[in-house]
Amino acid sequence: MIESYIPIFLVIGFAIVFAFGVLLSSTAFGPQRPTSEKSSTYESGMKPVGTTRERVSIKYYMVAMLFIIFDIEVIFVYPWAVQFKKLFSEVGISVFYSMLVFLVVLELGYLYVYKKGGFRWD
Amino acid sequence: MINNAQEFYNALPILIIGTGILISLLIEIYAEKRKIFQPWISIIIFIAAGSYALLSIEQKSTLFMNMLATGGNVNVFYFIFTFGAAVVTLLSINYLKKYGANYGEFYILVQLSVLGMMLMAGAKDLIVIFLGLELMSVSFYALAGINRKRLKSNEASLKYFLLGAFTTGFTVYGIALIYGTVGSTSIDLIAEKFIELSNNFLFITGLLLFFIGFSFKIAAFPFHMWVPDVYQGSSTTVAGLFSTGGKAAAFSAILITLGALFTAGGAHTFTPYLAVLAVLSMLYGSIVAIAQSDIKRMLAYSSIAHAGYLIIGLAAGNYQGIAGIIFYLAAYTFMNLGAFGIVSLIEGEEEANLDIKSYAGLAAKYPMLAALLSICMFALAGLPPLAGFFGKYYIFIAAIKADLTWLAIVGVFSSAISVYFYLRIVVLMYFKESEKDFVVAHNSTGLLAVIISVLLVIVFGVAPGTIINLISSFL
Amino acid sequence: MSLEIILFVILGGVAAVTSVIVITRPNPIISALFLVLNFASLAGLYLLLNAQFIAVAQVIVYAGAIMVLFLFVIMLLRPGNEEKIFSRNPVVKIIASIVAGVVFLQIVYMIFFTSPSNSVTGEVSASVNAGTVEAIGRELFTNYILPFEAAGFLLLAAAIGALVLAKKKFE
Amino acid sequence: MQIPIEYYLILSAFMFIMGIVGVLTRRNAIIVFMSIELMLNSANLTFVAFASYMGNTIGQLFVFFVMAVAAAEAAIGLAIILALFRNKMTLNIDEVNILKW
Repeated sequence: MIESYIPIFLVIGFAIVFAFGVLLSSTAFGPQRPTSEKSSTYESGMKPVGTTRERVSIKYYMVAMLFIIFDIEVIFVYPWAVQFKKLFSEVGISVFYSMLVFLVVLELGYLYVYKKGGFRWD
Repeated sequence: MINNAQEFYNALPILIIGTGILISLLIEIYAEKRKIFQPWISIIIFIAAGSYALLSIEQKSTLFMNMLATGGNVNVFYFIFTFGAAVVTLLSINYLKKYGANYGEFYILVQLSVLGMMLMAGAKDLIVIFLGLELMSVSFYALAGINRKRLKSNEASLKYFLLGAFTTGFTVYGIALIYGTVGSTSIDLIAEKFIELSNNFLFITGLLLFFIGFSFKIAAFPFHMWVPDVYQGSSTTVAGLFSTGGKAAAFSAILITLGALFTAGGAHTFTPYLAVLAVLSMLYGSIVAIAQSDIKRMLAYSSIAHAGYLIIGLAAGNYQGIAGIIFYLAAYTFMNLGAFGIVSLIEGEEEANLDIKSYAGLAAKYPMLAALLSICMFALAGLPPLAGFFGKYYIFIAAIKADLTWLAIVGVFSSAISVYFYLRIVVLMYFKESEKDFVVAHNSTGLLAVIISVLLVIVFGVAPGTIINLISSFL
Repeated sequence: MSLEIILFVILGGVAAVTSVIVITRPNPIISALFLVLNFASLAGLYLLLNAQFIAVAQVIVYAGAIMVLFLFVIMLLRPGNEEKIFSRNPVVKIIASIVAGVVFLQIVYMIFFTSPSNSVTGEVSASVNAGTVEAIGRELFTNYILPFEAAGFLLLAAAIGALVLAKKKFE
Repeated sequence: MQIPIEYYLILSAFMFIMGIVGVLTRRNAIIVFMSIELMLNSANLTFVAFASYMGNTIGQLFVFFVMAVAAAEAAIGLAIILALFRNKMTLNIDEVNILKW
């Protein structure tokens, strides 16, 4: 069973090797003549000020938080879509209605968030 | 899903609330005068669902592929949740303006939490209990912090959330172990295999972890630390909902699982554990409540003590105990809501007048409020002939029948302690001079809500026999 | 040593080590990064257990969820806000770790004592079919419709609650 | 299946206890929250292990719902932390103490 995943593991392994390999090879083979100017932090030519651990105001936090919720919604739709034809012939229209109710509930939530300006940039 | 008309009628209470949430959401999105509409619509929805639940109380059935039970005591719980929430909504109409958080979402979140409670009360599968519990908790976290500008409210919701999510972890892990040993999450199947598995450590650990998760929600002793802070920090009406609806829902879920185990003959497996929990909750709650100066904190500690009395019924492990718990929960819901209601009426802007001293001399200024609060306090203290007395009476009788007389005696002792701090307020109101001068704003809806709950307390006190017979007939 | 055992040792080891790192690093950013690794190794373990769809869902959901957590850490962390664990009240915390160790040993003992592998019948072919999208979809839309709809309402409650609590300008 | 289920259970018990220790010892609200996520995920691992050793789909479905719950809690929890941070500018739960704890 697990053998059937070998291609996936190969891809993951290749990705890791490639990512690290490129980085490492550039440090290994590239010419390195560091000066104090070069190794300082690059801030568009200005003198670097302050620490790197600064609070950053992220304006889209509302969207990010709501994304978690609607991400889950999609995960629920996926098995439904895969099985819909088969279940429709066996169980009937109720398969459709149950997903309809779920989507109506969540899309009303989406509409609510939209109307209240949850996606606005402020 | 739903196959015929009868099943549809049986599912109506839960369907009404579900549809009601969507209607309220549409109103919140589109209606111009939503601030006026919103609470009344949700009150109508609650009363419709609750009344229908009472009317169809004889229709026992299981729905949704054996996921949800209806009829019998499930509908009694539906009545408790919906009418309790209706009272809370009625109280909140004017209170929220004073409190500075008059959002329409408040009412939607209350409805969502009631939906969660109803799922817990009717569940036939651990997954439904779990999702109902989470639906209720998530709404509660939001309700606790609804006054976003006030630091106290933020703090209450953070504490509630962190501890609540922590115990959710225990519940889920417990369910995982139960599932692993039984092979299913259906409560009927778990009860079937209970005898066979009662020597299996993993199974017992799973059940214990599951109950630890619920001990948190019912505010039993070692898991109580959040209670006073959350009640004090969140709005008074919402605190009333936490202490009544939340507690009743958690108990309903415990009764479902334990009740299933009773039929399988496992009634006394947890008696020692439950007895210790009951004694600690009762004594701790009653004794610490004496030292409180803030009335909401006092009510919070008294709510811990009440959780202790209710656990006695569980420890008794017989059907009288279960019937007693359901009766007590119904009575406790309305007497506690009455008390929280009066507190919310007297509370001024910026959370003034929450000190117990503010109640001194209240009877001279506002005889009506003083009389109503006294009735609630007498009922909470368990003085006859009010509902609280009969609730305790039935539970203690059940304990004596189960050879747990010592537990009943500790219970009586603890109620004697609690009489002190309940009656202290009555004495303050009637026999002390007023120290502070304040005006209680006129609030007709709030007063109406308090009167309704006090009337219900009196009704439960007048006719306890018929109600307990009704409840017992469904067991 | 089959492939399965090697993978279990690697993935399980990563999961165990990263869970320790998550709770001991003073800097929340490092904790968040190791949490990602922890969840990724769990996804690998789910694959080993023939739960293909759950593994994919784990990656999709937690990639998003952790990304958001990470965002919040960056947004809310004050410079110099890194706490030192075990510095405040070290004795209490050492006792806490000892208690945790004892509880863990107890659970290990309990697990071996009850030996659940005797009671569960390891039918590999059944478990391969149980973890597919088809099997999950079938079960979800025939027997588990009520929990499914309840999950919809749960997510609705979370959306409303998040908006009410966190939106900057709200009336 | 060559690996006995016990090893999966022990791994998940270890993660669960690490989660508990994290909640009890850490003071940063976000790290406490991460520890809670660890606990939920260890329960998920238990579910999946039992489900696949029994050839049973229900456990995997439960994991699905636990993920939904974790997402809902993440959204609401982060919103609460953010609301608190706006008023108080701290993530340390020991500094959050106007109410007696």
